[in-house]
Amino acid sequence: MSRLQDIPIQVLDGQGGQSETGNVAPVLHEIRHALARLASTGESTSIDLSAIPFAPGDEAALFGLLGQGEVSAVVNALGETRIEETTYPGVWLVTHRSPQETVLSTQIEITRTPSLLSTPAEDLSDALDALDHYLSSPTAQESA
Amino acid sequence: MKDDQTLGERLRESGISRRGFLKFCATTASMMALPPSMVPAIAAALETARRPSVIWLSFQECTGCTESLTRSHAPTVEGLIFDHISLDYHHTLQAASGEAAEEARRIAMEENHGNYLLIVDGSIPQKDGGVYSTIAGITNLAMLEEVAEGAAAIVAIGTCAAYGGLPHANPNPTGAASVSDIISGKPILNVSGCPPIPTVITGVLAHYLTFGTLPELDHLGRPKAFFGNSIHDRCYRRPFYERGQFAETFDDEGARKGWCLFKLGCKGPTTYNACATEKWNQHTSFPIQAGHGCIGCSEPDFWDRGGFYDALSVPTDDAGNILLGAAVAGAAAGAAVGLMNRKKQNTDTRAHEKVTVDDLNGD
Amino acid sequence: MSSASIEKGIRMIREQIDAPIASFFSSCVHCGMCADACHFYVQTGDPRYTPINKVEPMRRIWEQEYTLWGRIKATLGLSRKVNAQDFEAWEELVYDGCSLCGRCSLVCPVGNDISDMIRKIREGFAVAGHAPEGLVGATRRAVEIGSPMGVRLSALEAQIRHLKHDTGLDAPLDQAGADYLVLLSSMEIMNFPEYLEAIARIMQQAGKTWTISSRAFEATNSGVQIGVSDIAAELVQRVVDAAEELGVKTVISPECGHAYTAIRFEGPNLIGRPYNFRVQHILEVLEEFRQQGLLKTKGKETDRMTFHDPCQLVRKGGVIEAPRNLLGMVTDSFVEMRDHAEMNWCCGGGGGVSANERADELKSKAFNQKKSQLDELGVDTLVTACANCRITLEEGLERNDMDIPVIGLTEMLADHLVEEPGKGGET
Amino acid sequence: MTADAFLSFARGTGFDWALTIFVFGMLLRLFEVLSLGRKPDLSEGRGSGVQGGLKTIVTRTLPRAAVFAREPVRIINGYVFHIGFLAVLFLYEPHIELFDAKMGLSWPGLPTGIINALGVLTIFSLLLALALRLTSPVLKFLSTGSDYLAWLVTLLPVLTGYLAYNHMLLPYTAMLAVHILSVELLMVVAPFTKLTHMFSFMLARWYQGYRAGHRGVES
Amino acid sequence: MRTIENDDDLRAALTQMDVTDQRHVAALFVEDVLEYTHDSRLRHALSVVIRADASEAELKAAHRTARAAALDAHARCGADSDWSDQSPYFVARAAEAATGKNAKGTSSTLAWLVAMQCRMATCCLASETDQESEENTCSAQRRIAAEFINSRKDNGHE
Repeated sequence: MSRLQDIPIQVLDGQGGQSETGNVAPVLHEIRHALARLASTGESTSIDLSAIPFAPGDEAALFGLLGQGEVSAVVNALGETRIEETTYPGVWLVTHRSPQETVLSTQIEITRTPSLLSTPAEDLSDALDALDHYLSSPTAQESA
Repeated sequence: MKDDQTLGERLRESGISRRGFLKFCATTASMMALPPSMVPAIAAALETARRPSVIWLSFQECTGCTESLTRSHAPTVEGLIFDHISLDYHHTLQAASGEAAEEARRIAMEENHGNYLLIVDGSIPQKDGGVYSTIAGITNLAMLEEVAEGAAAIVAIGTCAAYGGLPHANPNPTGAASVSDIISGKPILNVSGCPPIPTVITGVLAHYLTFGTLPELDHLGRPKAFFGNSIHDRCYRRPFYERGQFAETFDDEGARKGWCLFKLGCKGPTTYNACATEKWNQHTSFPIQAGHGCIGCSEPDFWDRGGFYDALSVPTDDAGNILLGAAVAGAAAGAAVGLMNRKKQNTDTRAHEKVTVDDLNGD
Repeated sequence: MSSASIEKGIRMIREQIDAPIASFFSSCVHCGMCADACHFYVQTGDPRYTPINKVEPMRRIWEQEYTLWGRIKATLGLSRKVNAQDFEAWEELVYDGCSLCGRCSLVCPVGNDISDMIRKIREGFAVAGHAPEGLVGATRRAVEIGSPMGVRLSALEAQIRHLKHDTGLDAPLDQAGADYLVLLSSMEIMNFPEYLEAIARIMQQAGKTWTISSRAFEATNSGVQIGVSDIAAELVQRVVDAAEELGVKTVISPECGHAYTAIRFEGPNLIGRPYNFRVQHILEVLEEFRQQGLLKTKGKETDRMTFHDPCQLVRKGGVIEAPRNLLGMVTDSFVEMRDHAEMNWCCGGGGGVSANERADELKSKAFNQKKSQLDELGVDTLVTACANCRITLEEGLERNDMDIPVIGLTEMLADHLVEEPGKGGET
Repeated sequence: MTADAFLSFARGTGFDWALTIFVFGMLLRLFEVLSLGRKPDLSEGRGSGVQGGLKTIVTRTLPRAAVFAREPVRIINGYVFHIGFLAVLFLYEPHIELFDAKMGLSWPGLPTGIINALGVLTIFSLLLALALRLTSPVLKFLSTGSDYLAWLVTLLPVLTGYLAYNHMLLPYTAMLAVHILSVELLMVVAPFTKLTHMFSFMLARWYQGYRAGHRGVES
Repeated sequence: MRTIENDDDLRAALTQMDVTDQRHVAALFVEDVLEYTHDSRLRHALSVVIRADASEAELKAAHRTARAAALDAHARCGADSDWSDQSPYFVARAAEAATGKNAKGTSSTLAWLVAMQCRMATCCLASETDQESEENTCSAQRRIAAEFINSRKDNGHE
C-alpha cells in the first residue's frame, strides 16, 4: 500500500532554512533553559515536537540548526527509534517510528543519557535468568 | 471470549520488551497530548489497564468519523490498542449483520453491564418519534437510551454526536439532537470535529483505556488536552496576523507567502481544536497550512455561523436589503415628521402678529 | 405679566428655529470651546456665560417641538417644558451677558453660529416681556422719535448750522440724486459731532455729492439689538424709503458696529427684498477713496497707536483690511493687539449691553479683557470705528486709570486732510 | 447561550437591528433638520456662499490660536481620540475587510501593531477626556446624562476591541461578541445623542460657512 | 495792538503759540463758557492750567478730572437724552482737551480744538432762531486771544 509520502508532489516550502514565521527561535530558547536546568539541578526535560505549531520547513530548519553530535543509536523495539546527539551535548533528538516506518513521535530530550538507552532494572533479573539458563545448558559446558 | 488479562500482561505475553513498553508509553503520552513528564504515570496505569468492552453505535451520520478513525493508518500503537479493546459491536466494521449483530450487542451489554464504553457517532433524530433513522427497526433514539443505560461512559465522536452537526443545521428537518441533548446523568465526552482528527479520537480512547476515567473537559464537554486552545492560538501563521499581513485572495502574493487567512473567512480564532499542532495525516498538514481558512467544524452549529468565506469581522446577514429597508423607513418617518414640522412652522407664521413697541412692556 | 406673553415668547422662539439652528443643536458636543472665546465667561469665570448655555431654552423648544425623539421624551415627561422661571433666569444671560460679538461662532469646532442663535432667541424674550428696560426704552424712542436716544432733527440742524458757521461746509439735507446718503448714529450726533465735520471735509476733498435724509438720518437699529425683527424691519424700511426716494447710489453706515450689519446684511431679509442701492461702511467708502486717490492726507502721527476692531465690522461685516490701509496713511507707528481683526476681543458694550444699565457692572468686568490686551501692548492712542465702542472703551480706560485717548478713525483722517487752498474750507 | 451563539447573534441579527436603527435614526434626524428650511439671504454679498460653506467644512477642523492657547490639553486630547478612533475603525485590516465585504470598497490598512498602539492611546485619551469633563467647571456645568452616555458608548468599542485583539479578559469568541455588541450599542445610541454630530457637523459648518462666504467674512 | 477779525487770523495766531501758551488761551476759552456747566471740578482743573508753574503731575491730575467729568456728562447710549443738555459735556470735553495731550495729532492746534469744543457747547443752547449766542462766543474767543497776545507783548514776550 503506497504511503502518503510516496505521492510525488513538490511542496513549496518556505525560502530555505530560516522560516519566515520565526517559530524556531522559541523552541531553541526552551532547549537552552532546559540545558541550564540540567546543568544546575540535573533535572532532565523532554520536548514533544508534535505539540509545537511548526510551519512547513520549520522542523527541518530546527534540525539543521541543532546539527549532528558524536552519538547516534538505534533502538529496535516496536519499530525503529533513532536517538541522535545534536552538536550541543546533552541535547538529544529522539525519533520513534512504527514497524511501518511512519513517524510516531519526535522528541527532544535534554538529559545526560536518554531514558530509552539505559537498561531497565527489571530486565537485569531476566538477563540473569537467561544467562544462568544458558550456562547450565550442555552446549555451554562443551564450548567452555 | 471475555478475557481478564491486564494490558501489561498481554504486552509481555506478545514479547514486548521493557524498552518497547517505555516507547509505547512515550508515544501514547504524545498522542494524548499529555506532557512527556506523564510517561511514568502512563506506564503505571497501562500495567493495570483492563480490556474494556466497547459498543459503537452509528446513528444519523455520514461514516466520516469512522472513515477518519480507520483511515488513521494508526501506527502499531493504535493497532495494538484496538487489539486490546474488544470492539463488540460496530455495524459497519463487524462481519455479522441483522439479527446476529443485534444478538451480539445484547450479549455484550449483559456481560459488561455498567462498565462498557459506549461510542456514538452521528446525531439522533427526534422528530416524529425518531423514525428518520433506525437500525434493525429500532429508532436511534430508543437504541441510544437502551444502550446508554448500562454504559460506564459515553464518547460522542464527531460534531453530529456532540452538538447535532450537519443534520442539526437550520432547518433541522429530522429534529436531529446530540447525545448530551438526550442522555443526562452519564459522563459524556464530546470529541467534536467534522470529522475529528483521527489521533484525537484514538488519543481520547487511549486516555480512557489508560486511566479508566474521562480527561478534563471544557464547558462544551470536550477534552481540554485537545480542545483547550483555539486554532488561532497555536496557528503557525499567527506572526503574519500580528503584523497585519493577510492574503486577500486564495492565489495572491500573500496566499503564496503563507500569510494569515483571516480575510478569507478563517474561523481559527473562534474554533477550539488541535488541528494546528496534531495536524492531519501524520502531522503532515491541516486546512490552514494547505491554504484554506478553518471553517470552525468543532464548534456547535458551525454550519449556521455565516459564510465560511466571510471574515469573522464581517456581519453574516446581507446588509443590502437591511440598509435599504432602514433607509426607506427612515426617509418615510423623516418626511412625516418633516411635514409636521413644516405645518407647525406655517401655522406659527400665519399666527404671527406684528410685534410693536407696546408688546415689549417689561414685567 | 400674563403667561400669555410667555406663550407668545415660546412660540416666537419656535418661529425662529430653522434648518441651520436645528443642525447646530444636533452638532453641539458640549466641548466648552465657545466659553473660552467669550469675554463674559473668560473675565467672570461663571460657566453660566458659556455661549451655548445662553440658548438652552431654544434648544429645549427645538428638541421638544421639532424632533420625534424629543416629542417622545416630552410626552413621557423626560424633558421639562420651558417656563416663566427659565425666561426669568435666562434674561440676564441672553441680554446683559452677550454683546452678539460672534467670537463664539468663529471658534465652534462643529461650526455652530451661536451668536446668531442668541440674536434669534431674543425675539422670544422681547415679546415675553423679558427685554431689559434700557433697551425697551431705546427701542420705543427709536420707533416713536426716530432715534434710540431721542435725538430730533433740530439737533442735527443746529450742528449743520454750526458746521456751516465754523467751516463753511454744507451738510445738504434731502438732496435728491446725491452720490451718497450719509446716516449718523445718535451717539455720534450727541457725543462725537466731529464725525459730521469729518464727513463734510472728506466728501468735499473727494469731490463727491452727499446728503442726509431729514426723515431717516438715524443709522442704529434697536430692533436688531433687542431682537424684534418686525421693529427692525420698520426702522430699516425708513432708511430704504429715504434712499430710494432720493435716488442715492450708496448708503453709508457711520462709525457704528451693528448699524452696518443691520442695514447691509439683515435689512434686505427683514423687509423681504434686496435694495437697488449699495450699502457701505464709512471705512469701506474711505478705502475706496484712498484707492481712487481721492483721499490726500499729510503728516504722520508719531504716537504708538493700535486699532480696536468693532466686532460687527470684522466678524459679521468683513471690514478688516480697510482700517489698516487707512491707518497706514496717517501713522507709521501702528501696532496690532495680540487678538485682532476677526479674532479681536469685544469692548463689552455691543449688542445692546451698553444701553442696559443693569449690565454695567458685568460690562466693566468684561472690559478687563481689552485692558489686558492694551496693558500687554502699551500704546499712546487707541483708534476705533464705532461710537459705542469708543464710549465703552473710554469708560473702561478711565475706570482703570489708563490715560489712553480714544479717537474715531474717520475723525483722525479728516484732521490729516490736505487743506485745499481757496476751495471752500475756511472762509 | 454559548459564546458561539452569542457571537452569531452579534454578527447576525444584532448587527441587522443596530444598522437598521442607526440608518433609520440618522436619516430621520437629517430630514427633521432639513425640513425646517432656510430663508434665502437677500443681502448684497461679496463672495460665494457655496465656496464659503465648503471652505469652512475643512478649515473649521483646526482651532483658533487664541482659544487653543487657553485649553491646549483639552483640544489636543480631542484630536488624539478622534484620530485614534477613526484610524482604528478605518485602518485595521479586519475592519477594512468588513467594509470591503459589505460595500466593495477596500483600501490599505496599517500594520496591526500600530493599530493596537493607537487603540491604547485612544482609550487613555477618552479616559482623560472624561476626567477633563468632570473637572472643568464649564464642562461639568454643560454636561448632561447624554454626554456621559455618548462617552461610554464611544469608549466601549475601543476597549473591548483591544481586549478581543489581545485575547484578554474573556475567551476570544465571547470577547469578540462583546466587542461587536458594544459597536452595535454605539450604533443604536448614536442617533439619539450628540453623536449625531458625526454627520451634522458638516451641515452646521456648511450653514455658517455659507453665510460667511456670502458676506465675505472670515470663517 | 494786535486785533483778530476772523477765524483764519484766530487760527493763525493760535498756531504760533507754544503749547503752554496754547493751554493758557484754551483755559481762558473754556472759562468763557464755564457758566453752562455746574460741574465744579472743571474750574479747579482749569486753574491748574493757568498757573505757569503747574507741575506735570498736577496737569495730569487736572486732565483726569476733566476727562472723568466729560464721561459723566456724556449722553448714555440708548438713554433718553436732549441735545440742549449736552453743553456741559462739550465744556468738559473742552477742559479735557485743554489739560491733556492733544489726541488729534499735528494739524489742528490744541487751542483751536478747544475753541471748537466751546463753540459746540454754545451751539447746544442756541435755539433754531437765535444765531447770536454762537457768534458771541466766536467774537469772545477772538477777543480773548487778542488780549492774551497783547498782554504777552507787553511783558516782552514776542
